Amino acid sequence: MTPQPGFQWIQILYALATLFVVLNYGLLMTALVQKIAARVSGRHGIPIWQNYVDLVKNFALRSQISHGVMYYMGPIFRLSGGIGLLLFVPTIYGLPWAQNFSFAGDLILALYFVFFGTLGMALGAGESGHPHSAIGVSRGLSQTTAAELPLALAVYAIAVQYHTLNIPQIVAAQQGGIAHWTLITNPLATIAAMFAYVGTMMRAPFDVVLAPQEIPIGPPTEYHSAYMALMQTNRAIFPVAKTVVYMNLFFGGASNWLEFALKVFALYLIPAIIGVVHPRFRVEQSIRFFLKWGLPVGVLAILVV
Amino acid sequence: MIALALFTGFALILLGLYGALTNRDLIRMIVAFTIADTGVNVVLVAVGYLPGRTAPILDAAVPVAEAAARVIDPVPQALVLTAIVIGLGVTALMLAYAWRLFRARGSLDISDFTELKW
Amino acid sequence: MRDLHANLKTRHALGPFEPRRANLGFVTVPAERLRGLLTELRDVHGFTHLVLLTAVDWMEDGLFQLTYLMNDRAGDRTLGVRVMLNRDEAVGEDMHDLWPTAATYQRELKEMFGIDFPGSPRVDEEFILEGWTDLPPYRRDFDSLAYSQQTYAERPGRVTHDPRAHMKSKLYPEG
Amino acid sequence: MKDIDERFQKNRDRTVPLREELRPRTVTTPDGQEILIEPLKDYFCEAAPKVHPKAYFQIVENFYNWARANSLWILGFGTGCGAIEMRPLMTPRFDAYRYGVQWRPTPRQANLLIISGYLSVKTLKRAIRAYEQMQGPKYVIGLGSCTINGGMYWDSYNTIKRLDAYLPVDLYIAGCMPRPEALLAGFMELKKLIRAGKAEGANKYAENFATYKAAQKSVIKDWDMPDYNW
Amino acid sequence: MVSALWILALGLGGAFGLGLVPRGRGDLAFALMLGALGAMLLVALGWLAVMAGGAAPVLITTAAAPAPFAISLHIGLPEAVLVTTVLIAGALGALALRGALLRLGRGAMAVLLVLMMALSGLILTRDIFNLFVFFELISIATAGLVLLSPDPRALAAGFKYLVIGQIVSILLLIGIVFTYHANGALGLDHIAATAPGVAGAGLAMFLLLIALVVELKPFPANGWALDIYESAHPGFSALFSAGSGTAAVFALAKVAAVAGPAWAPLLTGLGLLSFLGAGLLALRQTNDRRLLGYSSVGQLGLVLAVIGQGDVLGEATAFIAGGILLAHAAAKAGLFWLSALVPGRGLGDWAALRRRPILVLAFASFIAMLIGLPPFPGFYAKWELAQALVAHGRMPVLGSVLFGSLLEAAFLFRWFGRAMKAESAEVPSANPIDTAIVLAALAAGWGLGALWGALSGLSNVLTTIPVLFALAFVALEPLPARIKNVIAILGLVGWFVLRLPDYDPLRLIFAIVMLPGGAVILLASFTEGGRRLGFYPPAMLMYAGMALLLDAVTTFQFFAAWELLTLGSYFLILRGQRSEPHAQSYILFSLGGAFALLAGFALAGQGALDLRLDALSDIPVTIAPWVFVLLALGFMTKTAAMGLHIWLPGAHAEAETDVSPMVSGVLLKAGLYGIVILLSELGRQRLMGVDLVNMLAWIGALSAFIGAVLAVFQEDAKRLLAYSSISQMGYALFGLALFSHLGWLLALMFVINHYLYKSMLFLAVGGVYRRTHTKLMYQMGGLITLMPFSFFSVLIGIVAMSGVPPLSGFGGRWIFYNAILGTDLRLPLVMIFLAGPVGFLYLFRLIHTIFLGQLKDPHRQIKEAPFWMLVPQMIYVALLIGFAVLPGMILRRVDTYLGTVFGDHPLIWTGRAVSSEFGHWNPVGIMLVIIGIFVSVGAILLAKVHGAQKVKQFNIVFSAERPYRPETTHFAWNFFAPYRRAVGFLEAPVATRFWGGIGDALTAGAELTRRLYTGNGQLYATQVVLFVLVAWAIIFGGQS
Repeated sequence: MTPQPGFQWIQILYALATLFVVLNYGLLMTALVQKIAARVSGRHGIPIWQNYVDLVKNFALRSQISHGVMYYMGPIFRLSGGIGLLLFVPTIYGLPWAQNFSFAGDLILALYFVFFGTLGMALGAGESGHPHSAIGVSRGLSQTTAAELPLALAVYAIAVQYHTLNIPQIVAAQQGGIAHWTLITNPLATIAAMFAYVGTMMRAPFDVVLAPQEIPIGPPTEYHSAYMALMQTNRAIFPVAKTVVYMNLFFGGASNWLEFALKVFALYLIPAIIGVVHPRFRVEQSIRFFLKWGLPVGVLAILVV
Repeated sequence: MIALALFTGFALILLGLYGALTNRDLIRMIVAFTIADTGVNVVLVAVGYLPGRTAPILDAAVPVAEAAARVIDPVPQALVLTAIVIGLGVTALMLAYAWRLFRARGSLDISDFTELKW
Repeated sequence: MRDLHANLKTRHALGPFEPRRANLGFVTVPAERLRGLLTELRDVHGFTHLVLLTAVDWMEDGLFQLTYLMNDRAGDRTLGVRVMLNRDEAVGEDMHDLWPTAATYQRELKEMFGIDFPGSPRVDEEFILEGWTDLPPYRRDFDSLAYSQQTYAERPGRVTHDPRAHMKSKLYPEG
Repeated sequence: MKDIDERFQKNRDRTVPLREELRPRTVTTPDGQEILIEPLKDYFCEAAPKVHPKAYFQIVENFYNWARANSLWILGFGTGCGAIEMRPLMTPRFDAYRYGVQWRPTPRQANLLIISGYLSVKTLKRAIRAYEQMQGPKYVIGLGSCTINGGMYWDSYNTIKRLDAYLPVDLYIAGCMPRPEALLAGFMELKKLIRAGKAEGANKYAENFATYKAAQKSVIKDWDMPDYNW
Repeated sequence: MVSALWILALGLGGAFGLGLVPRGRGDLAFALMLGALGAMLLVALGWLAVMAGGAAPVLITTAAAPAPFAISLHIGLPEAVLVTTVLIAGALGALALRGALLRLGRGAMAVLLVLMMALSGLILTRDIFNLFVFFELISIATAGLVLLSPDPRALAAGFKYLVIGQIVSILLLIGIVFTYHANGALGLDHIAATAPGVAGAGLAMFLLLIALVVELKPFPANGWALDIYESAHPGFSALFSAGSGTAAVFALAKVAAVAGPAWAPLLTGLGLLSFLGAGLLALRQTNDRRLLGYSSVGQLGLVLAVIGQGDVLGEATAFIAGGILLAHAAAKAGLFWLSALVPGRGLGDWAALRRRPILVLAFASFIAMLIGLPPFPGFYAKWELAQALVAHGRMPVLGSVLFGSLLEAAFLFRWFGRAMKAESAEVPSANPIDTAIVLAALAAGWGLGALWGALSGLSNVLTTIPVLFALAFVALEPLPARIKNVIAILGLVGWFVLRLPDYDPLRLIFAIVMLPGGAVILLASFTEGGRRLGFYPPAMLMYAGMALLLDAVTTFQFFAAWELLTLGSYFLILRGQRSEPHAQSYILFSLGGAFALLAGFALAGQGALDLRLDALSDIPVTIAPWVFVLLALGFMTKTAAMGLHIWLPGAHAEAETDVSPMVSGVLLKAGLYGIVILLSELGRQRLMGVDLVNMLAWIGALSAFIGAVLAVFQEDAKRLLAYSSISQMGYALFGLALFSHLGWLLALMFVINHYLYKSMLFLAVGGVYRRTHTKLMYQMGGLITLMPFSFFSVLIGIVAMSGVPPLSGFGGRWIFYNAILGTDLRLPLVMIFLAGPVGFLYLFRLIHTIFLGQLKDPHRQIKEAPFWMLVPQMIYVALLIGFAVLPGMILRRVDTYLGTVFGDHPLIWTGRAVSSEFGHWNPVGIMLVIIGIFVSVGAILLAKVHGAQKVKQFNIVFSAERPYRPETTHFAWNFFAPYRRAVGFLEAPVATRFWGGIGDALTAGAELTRRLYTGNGQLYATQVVLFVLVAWAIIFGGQS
């Protein structure tokens, strides 16, 4: 394996540019998906720019409260987790300025950095002292343990398949048409990973973590104004960043921004579509679901690769 | 003759043991052990006995020079003497114990003295 | 029902039977006989269900009337047992050992009428009013309107019409 | 029969004692010391609300107001019959989402409180707590005649008759009960107020906090926490 | 040199001489008796000196006639040693009995002298009838001395004893006369020389032997003897056990030597039966002296078995049997004398000893002597015994001996633990003479330990510097704890610096964790004021064990070090407030594991007394897998692999605040070190088609997963951490079992990381415990503002542990992925993958329920943890961050070294970045990027919310309600309830049930067997007769 190229200062500007593109894309795309979901139920749905408005509104709130230091840190962790995940993974294959900070680490870094935001958020929510926050965290973590498992197995399977953990190399191996995508060359791993993907996107049937009618909104119950705005920003960036990882690993990556936009949108639509037609699982139900269906596929994937 | 003596001895031993293991009265047990002791002594003597010889006492009847051929083996006899002495001591001690037990507890039944167990 | 009344009348010093329907009637009993009667009704005659326990304020007579409405499911009949209490020192007998639900009714009566039921669980705690400082509001000497006017901010300009006159003038303006 | 007993005078002397769990108490620490716990002081923030200035540049404030107007997050708090009238707003028929209106489950994230009907004293207490926990700028809509002048509860011993005496109401929607269309119209009116910078209820509340609190406490006799519920 | 006959003559003469002392002059009589005993002892000591000098044994004839015509005595080294031992016991015993003797007068003193004379005679004589006479004398004297007891129950016991004595004497006499009949002689030397002439000689010999065996009070025909132990004066019981028992065993040994090897199996069998049976029965015993009686029975049984194994032990028999016998004599006499100082008779009444720490030391030493722990003679004896037995394929015997030792450890440590933990208002007797006697026994025990170490031909444990250093702390006990702490820290660091040049990088990793690592933890001990009695000696013993473990080059050194650290850590763990049952299960599992090691090393040695560790790789293929299994079992007991883990949670959780990190952060690494040695020497082994290394990987993965799941469901913070240790050790085991460069690198990284964050977390939680006095997490909450430093270290700890970048745990995960990509072992991976996020669950719970959430009333004014507890934590924080940014500091050296072991270089280090065949990892880059993003985002937020109103704990949106109380608002208990509903079945305590079932079966067996001893002397007599008959049927049944 060749040593990675080092760091140059210009990369910071490049990273900011990527961030800007992804942020806007995320804000619009999530609104669009919400609009689609509204149309499914016969509504008109939110305006496409609604996310921007909400963001501005939340930033513009005049009063704030604070529960303590970790409470401050929570949203910072959360957003840093999202941005970091985005920036540790090259966004566009072959586009030099969209390689971000991938010199720092490989796929494993991305895999484990996902937890960074979760951890910080959970801690921040914890310091608010609200029992619903704690309940939401308890549910979220419990569900994640089972949901992330198929992904870990799938990652192992494709790392063995491509004999690398380096994301650009994995994408490179998938170039040359849809037949080279992991989706086709290793369908088991892809299916296993999609279990994890659907399971961690916080949409029905796996959204008991937020459960707005039951434990107001789970971990972020106490968050508002600018804190909330940071988390909203993360809600725009993080799913996209995560989808980018999946896209790179299983769906041939993206070699230009258009392909990126289409693929991310298509992938993002999967949990959205599943979500609008399914009721909610309880936590133990979703854990059992992943252990019963996700795990065997993952195990098969690592056995046959 | 030897066989008879041996048989008698073993019979006494078994009788004594049986008595000691079945009688719950301390005194009876002691007596039974005395019987068994006697049996042991009989066996001891019987084992040392050689037919047709005389007692191992070196006197005019048995000159020293012929002793090895004419007297029976003196060792068991010596053993018996010692054993009898010791048996006497032990019996005396047991009787003393029985007496003190009776004085202390007012009973001579061995099954009454079971406060030490397990 | 009448048979039942005849059966119980002398033993429990019952008042006259007041039928309402074939399977519904009321009867009045002296306060000291109440427990015996209720127990017998529940255990012997099948009135296993306490439908409600409520009170009426006979202010002019200086009395509170408690009504225990009981239902016999199997026999499809309902009996209301009335007992009159002295309004000045209104103390009822605690019946929650016969029907646990009675405790809740008794709490309500304590709060709304001021009738005490010594021994009833949590009878002194707030029931639905929080921080109430005045007369129990269901007593007839408590004037709700006066209280409301003295307590809550009002928007000036509100006009109250006599419904009958108002509707008449609206519907038949020419008289 | 007369409507009112002229001689009736409400009892003005009695006060409500502090609830048991809020009374100061001594607690033994793990080290065996006795310490005094004053729940009201120790558990709750006692600061008074502040008046928050508008943005320095009017154009920024206008931009913010536009955003605020187009992002009305309602606290899902239903009182009285109006609670039922609000639900249809989420359905395809009325679809309030298209106006940037959505419901939030926690007061922290909401900025519009709709009092959707009569308020008993007990509920008023909750409504005030919820209102105070919202972050400014925040708006209050009173729904139906009960919130305006008491409506059919004009003589109730336990229901307030005029909401704006207790909370800074930005807008009333009249009717008994107003239909969802009326509510939508109300939202549009509120948006206009916000965009015009006239919906400053939060600041009004903070400015006149003492007055509001006095009015609230004249009704809620057991406001058993610091004045402002942060 | 005066004739050894003088020993007997002096005894008898003294006894008669006592008759001349006027009545009422008890003091004079006592002086005379002591004088006689002293004179006997002088003669014996003289002979001992001569014999130890290497003189040839001497045959002493009596009546001026050689053996066949007269009795002859024999004195060689064993006789001299034993006579001396017996007489010392007698002299000290006389002192212990002084009150009773003076009360009963000169007669009793005479009887004591006769007893000592008879015991000496029993040892010296070579004539079987003479044996009988001495036995009878002993019997009579014993019955007489039992009366010294103030306990009225002793009367009945004495009578029962006499009844059995009668039966034995009948058997013995018949045996003697028939032996004489068969061999024509009574002298042992002549019997041995003449071939058995007559049929029935076998029966005669049987009777002789079985009578002698019954004299040893064999299980199950021994109820009478136990009554004596329980009711006699403890001074006499000491004699009865240390003197009579010793002499009787020697008499039996003499006869057995004559009888020939044909009888060895019988003796072995009966001996083992006694050893096991007594151990079993003692499990349920509640009376201290009766317990000691059982222990005596067991120990004599063990010696009997050793004598029975004389054919394979050869020359070593004397060393082994002597070691056990002498250690037993010293320990048992000491314990009986101690029991005279203890007012109560229950096991818990020994708690009174705690008021005099020197007696606790004695108690602990005696117990270690009985079990055969280093540095006492029994330890060397057991080692050689195991070597010899295995060399001759006598695995079942070894198995029984080891199991019996485990039983013995079980009841003795149960007793010790209870004595250390029970409440007692009693004060032990402070009589200086009685104390001095006990201390004499203590000194004798330690002296014997040193002697046996020197004689063993192996490395002497007692002369190693670390052990001496640890023992020095016994002398330093009067100093203040803080001074001792300084010395201890200096010692650890000093030893590390001293040894530094000799460690290879692999050992260096472990050495860093164990020595300077231990010193850092000791910093936290500065919190403790006072003298902290009983902390430093065991702690330093444990560290000494670890230091020696790293230095060990032979199997014996390794094993000795292992036992030392086990023993030290046991005493440490026992110090915890409620740790008694957990310390008990810890010592049992540890000793079980140690015995597996012993068996494994013995198997590997194949008769060689000692084996270099690096020679393990040369052992034959046929036995290598078995050695592997045994050693792996031993080591996995220490790392608490799933199934062998049940001791860990309690032991780690209930230990003291600064002990928990020692036993968790440091001690567990000893097990890993063992596995490293095992794997590097033995490599891959297959047994019955199963790849054992893969098996280890499975066990590791299972431990990692189940340990994590169990940790999730704990309410006790320290227990949570303890289960987490099981999980982490599972990871490390898995890494080692991958048996590849990266796998080992992973495991070594875990060694360091686990040490850092687990020590830190235990200290942090310990600091919290110190302030809140609770370990239950749901009772805490909201401590973040009050204990910010503790919070910070827990935060860093859990980030590091969960593997989230940028802290050091991530490096572990990165290496882990690279390691597993090269392996074919895929299925256990699934469990490892499962374990990862589960770890996240329990860690979050730890930090959330303690530091976040609602602050409780009693904790409102709590202070931050003590300064000295924070110091090591902050050091760990610094190290964790440093290790995260610059992992190369340590890893690179190890990586290079592993390269020489495995012959590959999978990692390429360029600057501060690492890359492998699969991917790359730039720790500095990761750290900088994350800090950059974090600071930018933080700045944005701060700019916006800097004026936020700071609110308090009840200012939360609570559905517009007011929270009732903090307790009802803190969501903490059963935190992962949904997770429990989903995977709660994994919580089923399978291992606990299994081991508990074994324990229950044993105690139930003990309870049942105990019923044999009804207390009826007649029944006891019947049992003896039946015992003889059954033994006879077994021996001769096969022949007819």
